[in-house]
Amino acid sequence: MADITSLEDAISGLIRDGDTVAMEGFTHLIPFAAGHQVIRSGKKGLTAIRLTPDLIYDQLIGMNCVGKLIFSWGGNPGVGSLHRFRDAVQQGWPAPLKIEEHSHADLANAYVAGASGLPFAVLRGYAGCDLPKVNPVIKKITCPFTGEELSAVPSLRPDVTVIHAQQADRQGNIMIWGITGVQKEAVLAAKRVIVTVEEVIDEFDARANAVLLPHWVIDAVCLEPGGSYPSYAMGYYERENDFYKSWDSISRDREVFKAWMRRHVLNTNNFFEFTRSVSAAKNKEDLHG
Amino acid sequence: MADITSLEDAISGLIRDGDTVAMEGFTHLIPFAAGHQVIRSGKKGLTAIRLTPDLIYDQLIGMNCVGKLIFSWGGNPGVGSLHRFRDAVQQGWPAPLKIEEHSHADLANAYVAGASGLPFAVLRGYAGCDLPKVNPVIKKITCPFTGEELSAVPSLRPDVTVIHAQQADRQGNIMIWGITGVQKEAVLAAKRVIVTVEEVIDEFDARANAVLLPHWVIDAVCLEPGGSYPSYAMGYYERENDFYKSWDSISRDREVFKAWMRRHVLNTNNFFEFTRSVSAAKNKEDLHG
Amino acid sequence: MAEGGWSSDEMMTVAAARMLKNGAVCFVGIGLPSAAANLARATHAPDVVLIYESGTIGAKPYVLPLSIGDGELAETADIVVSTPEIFRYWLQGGRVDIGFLGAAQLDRFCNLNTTVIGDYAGPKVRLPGAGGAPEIATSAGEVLVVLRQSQRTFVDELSFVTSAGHGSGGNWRAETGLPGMGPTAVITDIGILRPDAESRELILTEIHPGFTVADAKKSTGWPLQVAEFCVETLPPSAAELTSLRELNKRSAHAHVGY
Amino acid sequence: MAEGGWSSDEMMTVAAARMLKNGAVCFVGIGLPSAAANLARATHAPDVVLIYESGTIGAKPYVLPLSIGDGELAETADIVVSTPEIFRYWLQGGRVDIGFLGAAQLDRFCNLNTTVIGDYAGPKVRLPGAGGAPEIATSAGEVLVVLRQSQRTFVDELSFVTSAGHGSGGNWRAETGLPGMGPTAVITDIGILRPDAESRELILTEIHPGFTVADAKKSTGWPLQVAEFCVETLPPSAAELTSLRELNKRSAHAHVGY
Repeated sequence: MADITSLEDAISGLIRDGDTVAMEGFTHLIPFAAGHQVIRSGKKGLTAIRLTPDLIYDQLIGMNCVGKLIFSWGGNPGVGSLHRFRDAVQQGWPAPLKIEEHSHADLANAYVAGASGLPFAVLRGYAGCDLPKVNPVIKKITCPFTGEELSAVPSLRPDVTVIHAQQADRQGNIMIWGITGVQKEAVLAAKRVIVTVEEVIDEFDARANAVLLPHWVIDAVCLEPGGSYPSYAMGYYERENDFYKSWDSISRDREVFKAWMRRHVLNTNNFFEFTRSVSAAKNKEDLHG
Repeated sequence: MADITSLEDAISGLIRDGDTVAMEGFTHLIPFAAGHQVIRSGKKGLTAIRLTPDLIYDQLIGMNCVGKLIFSWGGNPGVGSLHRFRDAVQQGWPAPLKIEEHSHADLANAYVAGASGLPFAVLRGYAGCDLPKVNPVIKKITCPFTGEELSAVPSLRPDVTVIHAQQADRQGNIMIWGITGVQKEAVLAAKRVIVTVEEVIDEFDARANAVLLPHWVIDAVCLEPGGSYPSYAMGYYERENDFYKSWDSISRDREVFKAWMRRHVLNTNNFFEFTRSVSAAKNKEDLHG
Repeated sequence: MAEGGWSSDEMMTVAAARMLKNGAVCFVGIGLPSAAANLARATHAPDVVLIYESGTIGAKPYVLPLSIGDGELAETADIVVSTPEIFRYWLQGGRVDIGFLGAAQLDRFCNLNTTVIGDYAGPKVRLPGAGGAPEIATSAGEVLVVLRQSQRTFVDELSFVTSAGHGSGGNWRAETGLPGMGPTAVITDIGILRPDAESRELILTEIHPGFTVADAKKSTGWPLQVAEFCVETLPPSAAELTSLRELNKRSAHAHVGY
Repeated sequence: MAEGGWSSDEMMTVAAARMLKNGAVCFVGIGLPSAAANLARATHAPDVVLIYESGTIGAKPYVLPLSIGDGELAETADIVVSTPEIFRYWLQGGRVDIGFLGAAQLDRFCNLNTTVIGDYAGPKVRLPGAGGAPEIATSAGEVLVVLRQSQRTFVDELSFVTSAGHGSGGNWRAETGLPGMGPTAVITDIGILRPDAESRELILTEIHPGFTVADAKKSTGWPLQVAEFCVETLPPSAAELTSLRELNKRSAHAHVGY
């Protein structure tokens, strides 16, 4: 049953060090506010799952919150590499990062299996691909009817799934629309669920392609307007492409990264202060630029 | 690519004797018009798939169109038994009917597997249930990760799926809303697809819970207003509960059934004439009753 | 106790309704279970979440649905999902607290038959079949069964097991690895039966006013055991009866011809 | 031929766009494939159906998306489905005619690497990884690959096979039971390569104006074979160039800062 609560309380109450945590959102509705709160609260040793670990996971990795990453594509979309992710994999900084690497189709199926209460998923995948050589959890399974050999992958059952949604109602039911990615499955596969939302409203005006999730599959709903910045929330604000580009230079150098995180994330109390801090810095640079 | 065509042409062109045909619709949007056209065109030896074979399948079975039935619940919803189905199973009239019996969860998963291009589906089902003793296609499969024993069932890949939808646009894209059952999966699992629709419109006003299917997964779209009568089409007309009740007495006796089918289905040219014929008979009985 | 008495069917539905806790997520079969669940929603359990296998989650019908897919279920639901999703994400996914089933027959371990009477290949009576029941019986947190009690329905041996209750009894469910607890109560027109904690055999634990233990035994196809403290069911309250009768009246009015 | 010439990247994109038949259902990777597919849609193939792995089917973006999940893809799509559905029902379900991929590296059998350069456990360069590519390579009816040709990208041996092309060559795909035909063409800034009908080794079959076969060989990390009739690519038409430049201009304008 969903409590409508503060993000601080939700993260400290529902995520424990060492938990397996999925923070999903496919380009759209990436839960940045929640990710920052994980960093602020100093969570350690998380196994972090995400199809597309991008900036928020780069930050979590660089701030040493993550011990293991389960993923299928790690990059800065439209820009290039994730330097903190690369540094962790290539140089073990700030600490060695275990990786368990899949394809999108595999992880999407693994969430479906998790949501379906099944221990594994079956897909026609990985033929001729080297990933099964380096990821022992990818196995083979034989169709009992045709004899075809397919891939079997273990289901994903995160301890906690965190997503950002456009709206909640006052009971804590939530609604997302636009590109909805794997969020429904990631929520239904999880033991505990935190949802940050743009807005709490009296009643939904359910629209085409809306995904609705009832309050009784959610543990905490936290009002965080703008909480997926710099990604976007359809109907609320657009993606700040500049931020993604600027991240390339912020994240390239360890010290620049640490200073930036200290200034904007650790030295702010919440996501509203973070966005104010980033925006103030940008204006200052603009003035001096 | 969808042709917008007559139901007569669609049925005669796309369904062949002996085909495996799924006519789906979960209480809502049952494709009665298409079922009648199958009867009128004298199709024989069909393997008919449907989670809930109800009146339309009772008619198809009683008119000897069906050689084998794959199903999970055969009844007259809210009324009782299907007498033609029972007569075929218990007495072999008009011909012995092979049955392959499943549960809803199994068939729903089997359509999902078919739509997903997989040869089988996995579910946690049938524990302690006698169906696997009488249905050899239900097998066991062992999870390669946990060792749990689960059920494996072959995917459904109908030669033809037939559904009734509320709307098509002029390109032959279709939209259904309300209870959508297994229709999306049944369409995507099929080799050929026929969709009858209430209305052809210029542009969809896509609504919450709408299932949209693009014209390039559909072979024929046929305008058949009222084509799911006596079931219902949300936004168009309600279920005629009286018809379901009256079917109990019409179908109970072989000769009454045959006379009714001859009068209202075989002796009419299309579904519009059928509904006029049924309605005229009802008014006459009312007058004399 | 209500003035003017009540029917045994009314007692059965009221007793079944009482079993549902407010807020429980309940996967509802059509007919008696649906009537009981909607009575619960109209009385002590306004926040019970009703799921029908047509994919309607949180349905709040004003009248009892005639079929599992009535339009009103969709119109009043919080969410409508596909049939595959309801069975995969919601039932098998472990989101259902209570499965509420009817049956044509049951045995002492509360295994249910809705498939055939007689031989499967040459049946005496061909029943509708499994529908959603086998997997509701597997995966719901617990199962409630509601049906009228008689020698014809409470049988010594089932022709066919459609949906497993406690299998062969004892720890069968745990040994078979089933996630749900299985049947925890059977509510009939005569009384309420519950599985024994060890043997899992159904024991008469409540008897409805107006019936005797002898009535229950006479209506059971095996030697029915009776709990040491078999209590009399609290009769329907005036409020319960009023709600039930209003619900039935509304439904009869809506489904003219039925 | 257009006035004032064109860049080799423009030639590559135009040549790639020409490969798409009108009405084809095309699963599009971001970057070069997306540019080519949208150019096709703006020129000879207005009815090409573009699918992005974010779940957008029939996306008709006015500007090139920066990411696979740009809002405009959802706003202009015929349907938006979940990520599981796009991979399960549409790609694995056999609904995709053409998979349009980029890569960091390929080998002579058109196997693709987007995972690591160097050793997997201690990589020289860690690349983004597989994303949707392995299953696009498996299940799409055929695969087109577009990337710039050099000794760094066309390598004799891949550090890592992320997505299978023709595996070890010959009948590898058929023997492995893969449903799709695999790569049918590689479009580069220098020319076009196609797999040999028997060996499935990539053969240079077209060379873009301004380049020589020697340029292609010099930019290939294995001894590149050349088709008996290696033709010169038709240069970009004025209409193609205009469309491409307008598309790029619109996109640059929309994505200020990029």
